[in-house]
Parts: sequence; structure tokens; C-alpha cells
Amino acid sequence: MDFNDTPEEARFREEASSWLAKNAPTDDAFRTLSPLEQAKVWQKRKYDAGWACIGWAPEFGGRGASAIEEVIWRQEESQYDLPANFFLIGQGMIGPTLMAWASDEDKARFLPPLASGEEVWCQLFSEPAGGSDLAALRTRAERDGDDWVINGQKIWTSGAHYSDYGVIVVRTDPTVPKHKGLSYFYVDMKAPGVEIKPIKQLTGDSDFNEVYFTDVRVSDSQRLGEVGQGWQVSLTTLMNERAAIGGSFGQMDVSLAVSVAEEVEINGRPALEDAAVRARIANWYVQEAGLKYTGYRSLTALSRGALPGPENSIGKLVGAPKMQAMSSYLMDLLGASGAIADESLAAKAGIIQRAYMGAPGLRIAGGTDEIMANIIAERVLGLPQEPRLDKGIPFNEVPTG
Amino acid sequence: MDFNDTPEEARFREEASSWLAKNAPTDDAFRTLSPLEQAKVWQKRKYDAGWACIGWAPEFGGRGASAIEEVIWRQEESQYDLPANFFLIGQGMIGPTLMAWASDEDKARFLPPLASGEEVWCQLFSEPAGGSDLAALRTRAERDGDDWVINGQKIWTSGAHYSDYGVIVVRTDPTVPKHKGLSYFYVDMKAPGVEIKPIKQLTGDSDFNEVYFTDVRVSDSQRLGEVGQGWQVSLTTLMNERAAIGGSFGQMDVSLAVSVAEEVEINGRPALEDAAVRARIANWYVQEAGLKYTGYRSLTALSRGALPGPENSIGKLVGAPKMQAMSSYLMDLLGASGAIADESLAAKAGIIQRAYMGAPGLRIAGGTDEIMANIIAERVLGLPQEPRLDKGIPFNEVPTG
Amino acid sequence: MNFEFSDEQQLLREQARGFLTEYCPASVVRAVLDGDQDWDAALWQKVADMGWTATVIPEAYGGLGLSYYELAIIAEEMGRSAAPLPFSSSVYLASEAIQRFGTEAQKSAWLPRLASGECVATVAMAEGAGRLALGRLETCRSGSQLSGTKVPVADASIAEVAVVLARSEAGLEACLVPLQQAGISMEPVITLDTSRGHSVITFDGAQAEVLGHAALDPVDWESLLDGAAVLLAWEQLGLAETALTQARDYALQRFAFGRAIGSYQAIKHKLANMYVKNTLARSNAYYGVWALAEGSDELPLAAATARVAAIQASTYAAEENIQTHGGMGFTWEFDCHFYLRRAKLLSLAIGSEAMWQDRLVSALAAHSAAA
Amino acid sequence: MNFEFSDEQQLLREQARGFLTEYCPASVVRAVLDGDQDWDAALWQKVADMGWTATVIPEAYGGLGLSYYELAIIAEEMGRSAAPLPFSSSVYLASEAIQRFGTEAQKSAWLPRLASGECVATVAMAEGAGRLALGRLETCRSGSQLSGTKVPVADASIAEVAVVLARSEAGLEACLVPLQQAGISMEPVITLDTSRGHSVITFDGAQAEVLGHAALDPVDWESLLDGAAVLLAWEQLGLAETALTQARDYALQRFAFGRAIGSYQAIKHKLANMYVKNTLARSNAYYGVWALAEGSDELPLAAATARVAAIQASTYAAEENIQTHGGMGFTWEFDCHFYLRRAKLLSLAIGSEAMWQDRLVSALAAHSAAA
Repeated sequence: MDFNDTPEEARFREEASSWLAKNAPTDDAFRTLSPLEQAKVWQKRKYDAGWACIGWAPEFGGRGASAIEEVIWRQEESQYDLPANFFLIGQGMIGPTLMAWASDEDKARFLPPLASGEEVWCQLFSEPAGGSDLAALRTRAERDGDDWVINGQKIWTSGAHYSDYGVIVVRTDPTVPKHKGLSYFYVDMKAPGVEIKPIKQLTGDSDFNEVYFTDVRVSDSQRLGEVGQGWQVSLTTLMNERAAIGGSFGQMDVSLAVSVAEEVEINGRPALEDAAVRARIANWYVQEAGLKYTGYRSLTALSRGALPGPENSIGKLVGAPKMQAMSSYLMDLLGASGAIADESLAAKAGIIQRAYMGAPGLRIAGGTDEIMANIIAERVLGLPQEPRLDKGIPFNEVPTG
Repeated sequence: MDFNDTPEEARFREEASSWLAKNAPTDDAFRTLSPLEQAKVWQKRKYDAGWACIGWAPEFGGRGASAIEEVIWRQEESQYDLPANFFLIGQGMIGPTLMAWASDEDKARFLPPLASGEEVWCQLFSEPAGGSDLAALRTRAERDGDDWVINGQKIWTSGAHYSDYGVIVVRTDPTVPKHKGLSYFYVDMKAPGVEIKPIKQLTGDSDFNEVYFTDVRVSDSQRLGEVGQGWQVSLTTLMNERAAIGGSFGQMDVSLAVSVAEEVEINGRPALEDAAVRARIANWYVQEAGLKYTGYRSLTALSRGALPGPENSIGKLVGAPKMQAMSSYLMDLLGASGAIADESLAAKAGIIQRAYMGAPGLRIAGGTDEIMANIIAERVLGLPQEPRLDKGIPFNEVPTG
Repeated sequence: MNFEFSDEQQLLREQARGFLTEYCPASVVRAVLDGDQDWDAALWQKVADMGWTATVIPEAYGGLGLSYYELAIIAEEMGRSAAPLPFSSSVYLASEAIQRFGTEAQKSAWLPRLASGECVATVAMAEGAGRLALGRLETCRSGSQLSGTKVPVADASIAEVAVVLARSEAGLEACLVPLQQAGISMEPVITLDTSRGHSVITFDGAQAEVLGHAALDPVDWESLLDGAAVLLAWEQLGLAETALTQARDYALQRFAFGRAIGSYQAIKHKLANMYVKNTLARSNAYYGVWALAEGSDELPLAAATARVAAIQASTYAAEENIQTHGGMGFTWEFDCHFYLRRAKLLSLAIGSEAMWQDRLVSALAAHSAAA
Repeated sequence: MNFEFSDEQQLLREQARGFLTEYCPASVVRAVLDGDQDWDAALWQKVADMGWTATVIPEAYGGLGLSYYELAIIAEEMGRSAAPLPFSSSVYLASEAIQRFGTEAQKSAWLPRLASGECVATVAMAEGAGRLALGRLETCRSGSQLSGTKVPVADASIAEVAVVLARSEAGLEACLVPLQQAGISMEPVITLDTSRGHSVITFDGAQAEVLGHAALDPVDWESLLDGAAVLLAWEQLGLAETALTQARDYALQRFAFGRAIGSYQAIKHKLANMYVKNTLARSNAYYGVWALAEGSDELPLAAATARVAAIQASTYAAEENIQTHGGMGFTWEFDCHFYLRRAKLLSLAIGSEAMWQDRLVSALAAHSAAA
């Protein structure tokens, strides 16, 4: 065991880091751009030099890099404070779906501008009535000549308002069982009838949107997969979501807890000397280190050619509740001041409180705690699914409460 | 709110306590008897004076006392160190079942000696394949003229080896759905074909038995309820079990934790000064006091004529895991000595360890944690049952793995 | 054995619940949370008209002279509706401090106006991050002048007067400080629950008078906090009950995979856990209010037990109510977050869980030693 | 990045697992648990023949001179089978102490015999209830005579020699004490896991020699414990994996209400929790063995992290495995209780969870300060 790169990995890391050192924008002019503009400028610069979507085939703008090279690149790029999230869904989840299911013309048309950041994509799967039961979606598409007409509502769509295109799963046949009546399209987000409304979260932020479709026409050529095959196509997208998730719950790590406990006093002594505080910190560190080294083990497997599996679900299942418990406890350590949200008055309280209010969302987004535990139980441990009352029943006859 | 008796209750308590003061056996001769003999002697003395099964009607040996009077009697009697458990199942659960379902002759024949302790009864419901799914029992009874012939195996039967009679639920029709093919009998535990084997628990004790039935003949007159009505009859028994459970998880209360933490040191100071220890003790006390005062609230309701409900399930659901967590932690406080089972070497370690090894059983007996949580969710909060794959299906077609 | 509220008290509960259902639905909370106001002044007036601010103030001072049992009932209902009112500051803390420690003149001056609700008062204790140490306060009185900074102070922007915990040469003191005066500057402080206003107050030679005749025995201040802990426990219990009810209702109505999510064991057992914690909190709150109302020497133990149980029940119920609602629970539009904000805010007031666990064990050890 | 055992090491694991599956099935554990013996002497001989007792002992002293990676692999497999052997006492603790602290003569005298397995050794630390305080030991050496009482001492009845932690005028010392001698009386102590023998040892002027040339720096003893903590963590992980496997297999096979109990979320999520804890424990055990094998200065942090994670995983898995089995799990006849006994026993050895949490935070704070 060692934490070092293989010689090939080290060579690749060196190449990446020296390119980054020369090309990562740090100038003031760049910083005056909006975050989205910054992201687009930086993405285009990477694309032009062959550093965008490096795992993709060269004809789509990548360089056919290995999974471990992608990890190394991310590690190196993350040394710089550069916006990246805008393209995560499009490049991480939708790109692979287009590669697997789109026509050659569509691949040639859409993948390069997706890689270069010139076109942004979003994903339109979730619906108000769906939630954990993703396939229970109700947005309908009805055939009209060479077109389909879409009506319904999507929700939790990140980036809908700045996206050029979106992928959408819709119900094309409500009279067959749930998973069998779906089809998958891409849509122009600027098309008539598409209406985007931001959702205000309980944190006060708006990271997501509701997207309403009213008689939105899409051509049948925008369909990916066969009619009725929408669920299989969306699984391609979702599998790549799972690969994208995991690990990154470090926005509030134990070092923050240690520093708060060093500053705050209990009975005239630093809280870090209090045995109850120490027990908590120890337990969080066990979780944090455990996830970190689980990540190292996955990385090792990845570098040997393995695919990321469902066991990565533990990152979120452990990380999100830890963030909630830790932020709650640190607020307690701050006492009445823990309630202060104003970072100018109480710097750490503000950060901690953002974490506390954000944690419930992290425990839900991309699969609730309960779904994550199901995934581990079923796909890792091989336990049986629950009995499914909606199995084999026409969608329009499934009980909906 | 006050913790005092009403004048009537106080009068009753005074009557009970003065009878007890005069009649509770404390002599050495009594103490030389076996526990079962002691219990029988004492029960007969109470019976003769009208203090046995006081809630029962006078014709069966009781005095028609109210529920709160029964509680008061138990409180007063428990001041004395007298064996009582031998009759709990018979008098607490089977007596009421006989009252509700037996013929007048049988009531007259069996209830008075049950009340007087001259005859001991046990309950034969659980089976190896049953567990939480009690009604999935497989012991069969087949009609043969005026008799039934019983074959099968029961398990977890307390007191089978010293019981005179037992009540048993058996399957009389495996071709109808699970709950509909059962019938309920009483059996002579000394009858030919009844074989009793003690079960050794992981604690090393043997509180329960397996009971094997091989061609055991019972007369049809020993049936309670109609053929096929066994489940309803057994519900009468089980409802009275629930009423009997609850509350008594105090065999290891927080005062033990406090005294261990006072004696043991951490870094040269009593462990009771350690903040982590204090947080644990506080949490256990919250549970303990919460259960205690929940009991007081139930008692108040009882004294106003209410019936005990499913909310009493919380006693075991909180108490058993608390006993496990607390005993585990106290072993930790004792350090390596926490592993010592020998009470002569380490008095408290022995008690604590017995609790630790016994707790898993407490979390199972009378309904696992999971069943208790289901009861609260379904019967208190009104949440729906899970879908039942065995519903409406002939018992002999239900999947059994 | 009579461990239950009286029929009259139960009637008061029904009345209070009916009143708040009508006048303090979630929309009222939302309006304050979303808006610029620190409270709902009209609702305060109505509550005062009901006599709730007067509940335990003696009749001699314009109060109703009722017991803490009645106040606990009102507190639970206040919590149930997450009322955007300075009730805990003014009633459980400031009025109690004046009643317990004030001179006759101070009581006569303030209690009738507090009872009628025309005056709102608050208590200023915290001086920034960390567990409050009564022996190390930095706010000082010298002569009639008070100096120091208190942050955060709940409901200060709407209070006419504050009871300020301070030190002087005589030791620990509670000072009575009118808040509209030259020596005071006050800035709003945004907290996680903007349906209750909070401020930072800087006293720079502010005019102050000592509450009562002399310095405070810290034990007496802790006894005041014990009382407030019991009443806050009832309020938190009300919050926890609302969160459980919301979660249950949603679990019955929301379907996934063809059945109500409330039929899945993961959700069932989550709600059963809420019920268990709420039940323990309720029974311990009974114990607490019994000790408070009867003046029992078990109050320190009972108050700490009620407080710890209520903190645990209310934060768990509020957090898991959001999880039960899934993505919807994480929106601003749904009400679930009100209860999370308030539950955590109240858990941080007057000392957090760990401090009360510590006090609980101290009381328990004292109790065992005495027994 | 190569955070995995080598192919050769994986081969060793397969070999060890195969060996123990064959020679240490549950019936072997049961025989010792039920019987009068304190170990399975025949199994010990086989294990010694495999060279496992010699794993990290240098070749110069008759060992195999392999790394802690190999020993960790064997430890996990030992845990997986709950082997009734004095492996942890003799290999992780006593052999290590002699190797680290012994004089050349002591090493030459004992290590070859420990490597070959013909001699079993143990370490005697605890002196009764409470957390061991190195600064307050009551066992004392004066000249060549040792006096005091150690209880409990694991595997003492089968050990030829003990490393006894004691004090003298020089300070903290590890003394080498042959156990068959006049100045020693030994009584068996029944513990919760009788598949491992324990004793109380009274030293009354027993002949003892100091291990090494001088008094011990407490830091060096703690470093020894860090190493043992890592190896015990692997053993506990093995126990936890067996408990999870048993629970999973039973959940697939046991039906209730017409379906496997493993299809109920309550059981699924219980097993998922086991899996999560086991995974965290495994990854932290990797971290621990890396730090131990590479001699990293992160060892104190890595060892404490591995130990705490392993305690949590193994006790949870062992406890909940019984719950998953229901009533059957509570019988003597089923094997579930072996893993509960052993998991708790190992969690109490060399300092319990709270002590290691404390050490973890000390190491973390030192680490942060250094960074």
C-alpha cells in the first residue's frame, strides 16, 4: 500500500498540473465575469487545449483518458478556484447517455459544444408526484404526425434557466405498466411552451427549478431509444449520476469542529478538553476518515479498471447525516450565538448554520437516506426488494392516494 | 396533579397493607421451600383470604376489584420478597381467556384452582417457524371421533415443566388462509405424547422450553371457541399479555450507572465528573423518568376507567435497548474488568454483564423492537400495514423460503 | 394517583388550541418569517386580551394568579402553532425575574403592565459564543451605569425593558434596564428563525437599576432558568407534536410505488421513534410542571429532565418531518422548516442540551446523595 | 495510488481463510466455550505450524520477518472464525513488547520460542475496575521481586511468561515474569467469553526481570498499544464480517408473513447499517495498518481511528445479528452469541471505546497543530 502515483500516473499528473499552472485564469478581468461566464470561458479554454471531458473519445472533444486519469485531472483542477458545477449534469450524465443512445448526427452535432461548454444541458426527470418513485412520472407526450406534444410539470431541475437543451422522460402510454410506458427525448429549453420557475429552498437559495411544459412540440427525431424504452435510457443517465456522486461531503469537515472546540469554553476550559465533545469529534473523524480511505480504496480499484459500484452510496448515507449532526452540535457549542446567521457577527456560526439548514436537502437529493440504504441492502448485500404493488399494473390503475 | 391516592384508594391500600403485614410469610421454614412451593403456599394463603386474583369475580375466587385496586395490591405485595412469576401467564393471560371462551362447567372446574395456585397453566403458541408471524404456526390437530390428535412442536413455553395444563393454538385446516384454519384447545401437560425439553439461552439460563406433541389426544370438549376460530381466542390471550407487559424494565436503573461512575476513575477523577459519562447518564435518566411518568399517566387513566392501550409498547421498546446500551457502557467504564462475570470478584460487573447478555432477549421476547415499532406506527399513529403477501392465500401455499 | 391536568385545565387547552388555530395559522408565522417585522403585534394584543400574559402574575399585580399548570398548557399550544411572539422572553423569563427578585416598587411598576401585555420585556444573558458562565460575565454595573455587550438578545427590538444579567462589586446582579435610552445601541441580528427578532445590545453607561435589594445568589438565577426550562419544554413539545402530525398526515397521503409511504417500515419506524421521543418528553414535561407548580425540591432534576427530553424530541421531530416530506419538505413553500428553525432556536436558548445534561446529572447525584 | 493489499497478500488471505474454515469451524469455538479448556491447544499447534505466530518476528530470531500487512490479514481471519486462541495476547502484545523493548539476550531467549509457538506469552496490565492509568500502577518491582495483583489477565493460564506492567523507583517498567514460580498464585476468572481463558494473578515477591535496559517511556508503551489496536481492529473487523454474513444469510432464508425477513426495510436497513459500519471500519483498518507497517508518525491517529471504528462496527454487528435471528439468536445452540462475547471482550481489552476516542482527539489536535 502506498498513496503515491504509479510512474504513468505521475507523468500524467505532471502534464496536467503544468498545463493548469500556465492556463488557469486568475486575472482580475476574469473574476469580474459572472460565475456562468467564467465557467464558459474556462471550459472553452480547456476544450481548445484538449483538457475538456478528457474521458470522452477525441471525436467528441475528449482525449480518451482512463478513469484514474480523470480523477487525477479533477484533483489537480480542484487546486484552483474555478467554477465547474454548471456542466456537471450535462457532461457527467447526459453526455454518456447521448453517446449510448443518440444517432451519429446528433452525437456529432451536440457532444462537442457540450464538451466545450458552449451549450449547457439540464435533466428533466423528477416530478412533484414522483420523488423516490421516479418512474411514476405523469408528464405526457402525445404523438402528432412527426412530432410529439408534451404537457406536464418537472421539478428539481438544476440549471434549467441557463440551459440550452434538456433531456426529458415522459409517459407516452399510460395504459401499460409504469416502466413500460415511458419515452426519452431531448428538448430545446427555449422552445415555446417551456416555462421555468425557480424553487425557493428552505435555505432561502434557489438551486432548482420547476419546469412547466404546455403543448411543447418536439420532433420524433429528438427521441433517444425506442418508444416505450424511456426507462432503460434514463437508467444510463442515472447510472452516471451515481458515478458522479460520492465523496464530496467534505464542505464541513472535522477540522472545523476542532477549531470551534478550541475557541469556545465550557466551565472555563476549552471545549476541546470536554470528554463529551471529544467523543463526538472522534466519532465524526471515524466517519470522515472512513469515507476518505474508502475513496482511496475505490480509486485503487478504479485505477485497476474496476467500475464504480453501488457501494459508493455510503458516501452520502454517512456524509449527509454527519453534516447535520455535526452542525447541530457545533451550534450547541456556540450556545445562544449558535442561532446567529450573520457571518459578519459570528463567522463560524454562519457557516455552521448554512450546513445545518442545507443538510436536510443533502439527505434527500439524489436519493433519500432510505433509498440509499435500500440500494446497499439490495444491490450490495443481495437482499430482496419489497413486494411491489405497482408491478405489472397499468400505470393509470396504480393507487395514488 | 398529585401523586397521592384518592380517599377510597388510600382506604383500600391500608386494608391490603395491613393484611399483608399480618400474613406475608417471612419465617425460615417458608424460606427452605423451593421457589415453586413457596409460590404455591403463598398463593393458597391469599386465595383463602380473598386476596388472590382480586380482579376476578367472587365465584372464581376473586373479589371483583377495580384495575387501580389491582395496581395498588401489586404495589403493596411487591414490598415483600415473595415469588409470583409462576402464575403470571396462567392468571394474567389464560384466566381471562377461559372466562371469555370456556363453558360454565370448565370455568367452575378450572378457574378456582388457577386462582389458588393449586394448578399451574402455560401457554403454547410460538413455534420455531413462527416468530413474529405468530399465526404461521404448523402444529396440526386432526379430528378423530370425539377427539383431536395433535402433532407438532411448540417453543418458548415458560413453565411447561411445572404446569398442569396448557392452552394451545393448532392448525385444524391448512387449506384456508393462515388466520382462518386455527383452533384453540386446553391440554393436560401430563398427557401421553407431551415431551418437554428446556432451551438453553445464550445467558446459560433455561427459562423456556420446547414442547413436542406426538399423537396427543384431546377431547373436543377441550376446545375454546369454534373450530377455525382459534385466532380470535388467542387474541384474547395476547391482549392480556400486552396489559401485563410494560414498565418493569427497572432491573438495572440509572442509579447503578451513577454508583459505578462514582467508584470508577478516569484520569484520576471519578468517572461521574466526565462529561461524556454525564451525557449518557442524563440520556438514560430521560428515558427512565419518561417511562416512569408515562406509567403514572397510564395509572391515572386506569383509575378513571380507561383500558391500557398499544401505547404501552413503548416501555419495552425504550427499556430493552436502554438496558443493552447502559450495560455495555458500564462494562466499558469498568475497563478490562468489565468482562468479568464472576460476581464474587467484581460484584457490579457480574450484574451489569447479566444485563448485557440478557438484553438481546428482552428486545425479542413478547415482540421484537421492530414489531413494537410497527404496533406504535399502526395502532397508535394509524399508519397502514405493509402489503401482506400471505393474505387470502391458503396456508399451505404461502411461501416459506 | 392523579397525574393529569384537571378538567378545567383541559378546557383551557381546548380554548387555547381553538384560539391559535384561528388566529395563528401557519400563514401568520410565514408572514413574520418572510417580512420585516420581528413579531405579530396584532396577535400579541389578542393573546394579551385572552389574559395569557397575566397567567401566573399574582392578582395583586393585575395578574390572574393561576398556576404553572395553566401556563404550561398555553406554552404547549404556543409551540404547536410556532407563534411569532415574544412570549417566552416576556412571560417565562422577564416577568418571572421581576416577580421573583424585584422590590415591591419594581413589581408594582412593571408587573401590571406585563400582565396586560402593553409592555413586552426580555432577558439579556448571552455575551457571545460558548456556554454562559455566571461567574465570568463581562457586562458590569457601576453605580447606576451599565456597560457591556449582550448578544444575541431575543425580542429586544420590541421590548420596553430588559432584565440584564451583569456583575458589580456586589457580585452577580439582574439589572432592570429600559431599552429606549441614550446609553444603549441596538442592532438587529439575523438568526436562523427570523419569525422571532434578535438583537445585539451595546450598553455604554446605560441607566440601570438593580432588580431587588441586593446581589443575586446564582442558585436563584438557576432556579429561574429551571422554571423557564420547564415552560420551554412544553413549548418544544408542542412544536414536536406539530411536526409529528405533519409527518404522519403526509405519510398517509403521499404514495410511492403504489402505496402510501407511511406503509413502509422505514417511515413507520421513523414516525414511531418520533412518537416515543414525544411521549418521553411529554411525561417528563408533566414531571417538570408538577415540580414547578408544587415548589418541589425536585425541580432542578425535573426541569433538566424535561428540558433535555424536549430538546431531543423537538429537534428529532422537526428534522425527520422534513425527511418524511422528501424534496417538498426542503422547499420554502412548505411549512416544515418553521418547526426546524424554532426547535433549534429554543434548544439554543437558556443553555443547550449538553449544559442541561450536565445539570441533570448534578441534580441526580445530589438527589441520590440525599436519599 | 495503491491502497490495497498485494496479490501475494491476497493469496495469504485465501490460504488463511481456507485453513480456518477447515480447522476452526464454529464447533471448535463451541467446544472451548462449553468445556473446561482455556484454548484449543491442537489448533494453536497447527497455527504455529503455519508460521502465523512468527509473522513479524525478524528472521534473526526465528521469525518470518514479514510485515504488519500480513499479520493484519491473519488477524482478520482469526476474528472471522472467532478462534479460541491466545493470538492477540501472545502475538500482538507480548511478542511485540519483547521485540520492541527487550535486550538482545531477552529477545534471543524468547522470540524464537514465541515464533515457533512452543511458548505462549501474555501481557498483564489491568489492576481491576476503571481506565488503566500508567502513572498510578500498584504493582511494584523492587530488586528482582515483583508484588501486586493483576486482573483480569487474558490467556495467563496457558502462558509461560507474562510481560507485566509495573512501577519501580525508576518509573514505569515492563517486567518479564515466568508464570510457573513460587511467588505467583493464579486463579481463573470467568469472563463473558469463556472461549478465552482469563485469570487473576497475585505476585508476592515473584522473580521478575526488567524488560530492556531501563524504565519505559510511557509514550513507547502507548505506541505498543497503538500497534495492538490496529491488529485488534482487524480481528474485530473479521468478527463483524462474520456477524453480517450470518445475519444476511438468515434474513434471506427466514420467512415471515409469506416473504423473506430480509425484504422488510427494518431488516434491510439494519443490515445496511452493519455494512456501512463495517466498511468504515475496514477502510480505517487499512489506514491503521498502513501507518503501522510504514512506521508513519500518523500511527497514533490512525490506530485510534481504526480501533474506535472497529469497536463500533463489531459490537453493532454482533448485537444486531442476534436481533436479526430473533428468538433463535438468543439460544445457546445458535452461534450468534460467540461473536457478541468476543466482540465485547476485545472492545474491553487494551482500553475501551471512550479511552480511544480520547486518544484519537489528542492525536488529531496534535496533528492539526503540526499541520
